[in-house]
Amino acid sequence: MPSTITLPQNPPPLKAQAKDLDFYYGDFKALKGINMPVYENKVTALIGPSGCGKSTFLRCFNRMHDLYPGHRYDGSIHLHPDEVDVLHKSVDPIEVRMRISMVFQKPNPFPKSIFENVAYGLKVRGEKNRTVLEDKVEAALKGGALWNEVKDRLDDLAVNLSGGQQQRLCIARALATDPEIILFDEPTSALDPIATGSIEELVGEIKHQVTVLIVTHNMQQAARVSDYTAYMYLGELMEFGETNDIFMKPKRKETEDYITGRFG
Amino acid sequence: MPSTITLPQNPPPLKAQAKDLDFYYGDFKALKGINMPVYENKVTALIGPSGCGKSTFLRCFNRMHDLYPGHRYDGSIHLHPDEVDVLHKSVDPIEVRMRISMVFQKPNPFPKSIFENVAYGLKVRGEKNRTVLEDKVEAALKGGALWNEVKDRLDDLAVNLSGGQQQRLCIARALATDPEIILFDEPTSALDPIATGSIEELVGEIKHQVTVLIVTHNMQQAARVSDYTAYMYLGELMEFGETNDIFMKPKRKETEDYITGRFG
Amino acid sequence: QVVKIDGSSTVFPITEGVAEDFQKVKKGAVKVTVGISGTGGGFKKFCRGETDISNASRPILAKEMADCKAAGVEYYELPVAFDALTVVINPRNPFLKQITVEELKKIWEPAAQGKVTRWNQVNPAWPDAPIKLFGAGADSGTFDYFTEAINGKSKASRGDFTASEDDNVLVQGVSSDINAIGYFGYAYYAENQGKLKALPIVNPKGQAVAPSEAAVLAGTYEPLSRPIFIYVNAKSLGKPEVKEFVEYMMKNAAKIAKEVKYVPLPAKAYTGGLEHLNKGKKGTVFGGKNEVGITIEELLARETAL
Amino acid sequence: MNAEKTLAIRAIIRKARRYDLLVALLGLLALSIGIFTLAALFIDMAVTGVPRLTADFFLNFPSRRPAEAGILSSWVGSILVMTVTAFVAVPLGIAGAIYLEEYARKNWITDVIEINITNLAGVPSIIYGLLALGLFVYTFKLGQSILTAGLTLALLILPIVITATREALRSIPQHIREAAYACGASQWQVVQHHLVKYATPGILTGVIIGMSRAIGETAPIITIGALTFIAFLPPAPGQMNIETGQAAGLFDWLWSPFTVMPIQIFNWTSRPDPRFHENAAAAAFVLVLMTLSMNAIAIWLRYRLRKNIKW
Amino acid sequence: MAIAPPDALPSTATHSPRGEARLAEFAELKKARQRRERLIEAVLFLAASVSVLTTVGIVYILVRESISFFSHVSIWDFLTDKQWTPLFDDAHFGIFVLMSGTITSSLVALAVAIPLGTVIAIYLSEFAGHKTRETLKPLLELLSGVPTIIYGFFALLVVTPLLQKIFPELPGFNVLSAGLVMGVMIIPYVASLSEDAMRAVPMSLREGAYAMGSTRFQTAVNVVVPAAFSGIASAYILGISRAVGETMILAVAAGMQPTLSFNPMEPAATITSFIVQVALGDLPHGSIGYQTIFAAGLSLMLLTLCFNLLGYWLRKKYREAY
Ligand SMILES: Nc1ncnc2c1ncn2[C@@H]1O[C@H](COP(=O)(O)OP(=O)(O)OP(=O)(O)O)[C@@H](O)[C@H]1O
Ligand SMILES: Nc1ncnc2c1ncn2[C@@H]1O[C@H](COP(=O)(O)OP(=O)(O)OP(=O)(O)O)[C@@H](O)[C@H]1O
Ligand SMILES: [Mg+2]
Ligand SMILES: [Mg+2]
Ligand SMILES: O=P([O-])([O-])[O-]
Repeated sequence: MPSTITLPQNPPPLKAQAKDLDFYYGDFKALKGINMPVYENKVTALIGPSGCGKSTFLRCFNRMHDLYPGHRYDGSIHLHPDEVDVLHKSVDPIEVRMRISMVFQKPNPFPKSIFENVAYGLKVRGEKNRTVLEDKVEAALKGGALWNEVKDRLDDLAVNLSGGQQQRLCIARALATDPEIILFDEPTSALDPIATGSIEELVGEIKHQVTVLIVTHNMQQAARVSDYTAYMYLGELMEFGETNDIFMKPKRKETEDYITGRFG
Repeated sequence: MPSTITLPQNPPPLKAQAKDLDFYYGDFKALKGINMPVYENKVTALIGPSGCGKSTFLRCFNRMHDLYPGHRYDGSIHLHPDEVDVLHKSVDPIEVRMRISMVFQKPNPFPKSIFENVAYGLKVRGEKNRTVLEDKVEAALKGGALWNEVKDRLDDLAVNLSGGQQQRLCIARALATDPEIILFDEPTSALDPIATGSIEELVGEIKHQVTVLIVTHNMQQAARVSDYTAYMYLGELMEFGETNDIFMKPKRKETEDYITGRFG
Repeated sequence: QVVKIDGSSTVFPITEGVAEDFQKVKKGAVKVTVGISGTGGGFKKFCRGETDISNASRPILAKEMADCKAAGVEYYELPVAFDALTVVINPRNPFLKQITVEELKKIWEPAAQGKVTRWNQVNPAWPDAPIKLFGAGADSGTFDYFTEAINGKSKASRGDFTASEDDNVLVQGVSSDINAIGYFGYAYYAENQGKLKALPIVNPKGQAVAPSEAAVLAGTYEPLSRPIFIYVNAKSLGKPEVKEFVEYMMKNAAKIAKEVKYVPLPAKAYTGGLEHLNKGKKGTVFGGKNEVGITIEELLARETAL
Repeated sequence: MNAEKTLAIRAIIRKARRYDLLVALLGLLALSIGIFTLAALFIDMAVTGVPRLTADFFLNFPSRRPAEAGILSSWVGSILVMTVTAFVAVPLGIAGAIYLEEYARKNWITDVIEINITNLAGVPSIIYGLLALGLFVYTFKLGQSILTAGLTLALLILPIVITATREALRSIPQHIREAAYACGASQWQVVQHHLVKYATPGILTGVIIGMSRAIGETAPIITIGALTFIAFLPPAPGQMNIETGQAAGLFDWLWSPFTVMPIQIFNWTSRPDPRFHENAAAAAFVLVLMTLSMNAIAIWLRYRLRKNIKW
Repeated sequence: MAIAPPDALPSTATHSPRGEARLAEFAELKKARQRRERLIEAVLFLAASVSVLTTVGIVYILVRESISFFSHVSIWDFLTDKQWTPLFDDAHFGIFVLMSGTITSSLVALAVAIPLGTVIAIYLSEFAGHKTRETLKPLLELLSGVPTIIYGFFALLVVTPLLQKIFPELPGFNVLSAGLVMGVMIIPYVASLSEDAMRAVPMSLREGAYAMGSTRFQTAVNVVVPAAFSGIASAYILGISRAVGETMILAVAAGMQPTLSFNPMEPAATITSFIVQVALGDLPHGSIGYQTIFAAGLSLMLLTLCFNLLGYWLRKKYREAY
């Protein structure tokens, strides 16, 4: 079944584009021929029922699947402007991950200090100069709306922060290295409504400097934070379009059913 | 702050009643002076933001807290018709649990066969007769809307069922012993919408034979399945009343804010 | 029906051989256990009446006699073979042809500890090479005998040498080190002649004699020849299986001693032993002292005098 | 992204990747040192020992004649000692672990037990030998019997069994316990119907690993004073004694003198005649096969039984 | 529709007559069950206390014999004498001589086991594929299943001659060879436990590191090892206890020469090898020689106790924080 893709009238510049993307967990085909644009400095939400392949799709962008044996890609994801295919065998996944950061469902700070957590990506990139590190960490923590809460205890262990703070720390960590895209996989599902609110706000802010791809279960969240929405079902991209259109006048009955909760 | 409790015009018979219930996790007071009726053969939903004490309250009913040192009750929960206080020191928590079953957030079947899972509660009650067991297991599985799917593989391991099936199995396990009340703690939060739908349907059916108390994060769910709703906040019962009233014309601003998602 | 034997590790191979054959002859009706807890450890149990027979690589000492007496244990002393303590060196050693007791003493006396570490300190004619020492474990009868014979006092020795209860360890050590010298029972040398060289010892008469059966029999391998014994609890001898075992042992000890590379006594020594048993001649002929350099002749003379 | 930046990143990655390669190589090297040692050990023993592995070798008592000597008394001894060890250590260990994991309240007594068990796991085996010598042999007067050896080794492996059982119990998720309690089970029923059953793979692995350690233990057995020439088997229950005409009691064998495989090996290696060293190698080969197969069984069980238990 | 305050709830007497009756009934039932459960608990408690009794037994035996030992030998001499010749005519009881052997051999062993074990653990947990790990780890674990006496002869008959090809001066008995083999024997303890600890680090943490662009090595060193630190520390401590307590390898291959030296190229006696050596010999129960092994055992016990307490403290301090 072909996807219903409604491109915007005046499309913003492309940041990435999935082309005929298939994905296999061993013998199980989890993604089926996905074609989808990602626009620069916009927030694109991936929605769909549990198990439809949202996380799977998201994790293709930074080659996270390479960590596990038997996971296989087919097709391509082109990254603009240089149009490199991040899934291509000759492309180093580490290089991809240096350009595309990720924030996970459960906050996963490293068992290190707050400072070290944020500085980590920079260190991996070979940055050793302490002042540079300090400046960038500060900027990232400010970007992650966490600076005021932690500026006096940068050397405390990150695991002692509250869940919401940890998640913002993870966002700061992802921001610190100036990535081109940040992937969010249900970043608020482990958080309470207040922490959720602050993360949503944050996503709205960072999109001015970085392209965002976010998986969420929460329709309201998708509606609130995203510019474009993709509805997936059983490994296929059913419908893609501007968020307002998808939520107000979906083209497909399945999308509408899902969004209004009349699913199944 | 006193709770706003709206009793129905013609209240159905009481099944249980919490009176001045306080609860402590060590020094932390998680429930504060809760007074709430539970009506027979009705579904009562507990809603409220994360951490407000819904699970804590629910787990008082079957003395689940007794498993952990330092957890302390104060006040009483009277069970009708015999009006015994289930929290009273002289009451054996095992007796209480035999009368009040529970279904958990994450399906938690024992790593045993489907049959043994359902039969377990009966075995604990000393039932050894194989035919009696078989009959009751069949009845419970039918009650749990699972019989048709598993009748040919009762000896298979329960953990090989899908998540939704496992949860229905857990409901069957809870039903098998003919409890007076069943407690549900976010029974669908780990499930996909389809499985969720079938569990909700099931709750609607079993309330004809048993009183149901259900914790949920999902407003729609509370609205769909329950007859009465209690809104909790920071360990207190804020408002209790018929579900329609709570959702349509809540008496308190906090309740309304929470329900409409304008919380925080 | 258990015959309990314990004691010296030196005597063990002989007793074990006898026990093995004896149990075969008796078709399993009698069980014999042979333990190794050393001569002293053996006597300790023996004098508490815990064992029927005690293996000993030296005569019973005054203290042990007193213990036995206190517990009312009487015993027969039966010599079963002779052992030649052998001083061994690495076969590739180019300069050692023989050694005197004085030289051995210089090497092994307590005062040598940490000081005498090179061969030329012992004898200026020898090269300036390190001495590597290997010796019997400090709790063995062999150690007691060697120190008494060489250093003049039992248990007086330097401490900085490789000591082992397991003589193979010593064989291994000496055979892998060109500067090594060590000592242990003849049997271990006999089985490892290819890897070791036995150093002839200058005896009190001034002859350099290498250890051998003939030399022991002739009484020329001195002062390092020593008799080894079993002691039999007189009360246990009342038990038919013990009596039978001892008689069997006296008849077969010579053969088995030879088999396990000890020097058997002349036949009359064994018949003499049996005679003591039959005539009830209990006790020791050594008066509670360990004696050094006793020959077979002297031993037999004393035994008949009992 | 501009090309310059790409090149810079690539250079950094290339440098970082070198360590990957280095560690992988070091890891393989280290592993092969271990595995090469194991192979060398095994081949060394096999080459010297295997020619001696005839049926007679297993059915003969030790002998002063190397060609006739066998390991009958020692393998029977090992098995009997292991039996005692298992009968003592397994129930005690499981019960102790259940107490600590499921019953013990958090107070100083359990803290003491806890520290104590970790500490015992690190106590050298020779110390257990000293304990056995002072306590079982001289104080309780159990003698140098199968019982003494079995008890000694049981104490030695008790921490292993306890720790393995606790690990296994701990890996059972709390929600399984809650589910069982919610069905109205009492604490003991939860333990009996659920915890012990689900912990079985872990417990079994621990027991087998403990036993395979015990079967190779030499030092504590030496300390209690074994190393004896034994050319007979302990009395089987009901076995007639030819001379007295009495049948042996059900537990008489417990009091019997014994020898075990490692002691036999030690004994043979310390003999002058080099042909005994071949016997020792053969016996060592058998012993290593015994322990290795026990370990292999443990590993196999771990994978088999765990398959059926998921949460 | 009425808005009611809480006290307007249908009232039920806290102790209605029916409630009272049932309460009494319940109390009976509860008592009966509790009696049964208490009995079971008592039995289980007894089982758990066996381990404490074992320790008490060990301490009692060691201390009892050591007390009579120290009535003959002053503690000062015990700690400061530079010779250990307890069974000689001129007896010296300088435990430090044996300690030096124990320490030297342990250091050699740990110098092998800790780096190799750690590298293996990192390799298995972070680099090797699933199949490789599942085959290599059990294989490696078999190393710890080989009886140590067999390692002893392996060190003496195979490793020492090999080492002598490299160091012709090396005596036939030496700490080096015994220590190296002991190290290999300890590798699986260190590797296996460290690997378990590293495996237990949740994948989410690793994903976090990889998502930042880390290599495997960086992930291992920066994230996995710190997160698993307390488990790795326990593995090291167990390795140390093993090394300090190892007996037969040293008894067979290290030469039992009690000299105060830390040179691994020389033979040495350790506390453990002294104990077996004496146990093999003819020490009569109750003699001073017999007591020395308990005094030596006590020293050994105290030594391992220090390490174990250190391990306990490390575990407490660095509980896994993920
Ligand atoms: N590691 C894996 N191995 C095999 N199958 C997998 C694996 N991970 C996911 N799947 C399967 O792939 C499909 C897509 O999974 P995915 O996690 O992408 O779903 P999702 O849309 O993110 O769901 P959710 O909302 O529950 O996170 C599912 O059917 C899932 O069962
Ligand atoms: N075992 C515990 N020890 C101490 N505090 C606890 C414990 N369990 C819960 N709490 C605290 O008690 C309060 C109520 O928790 P509870 O789990 O009942 O909330 P909830 O309403 O069920 O939340 P959720 O919707 O997240 O499940 C929270 O502040 C929580 O942090
Ligand atoms: Mg997902
Ligand atoms: Mg909850
Ligand atoms: O065992 P010993 O003969 O040396 O006492």
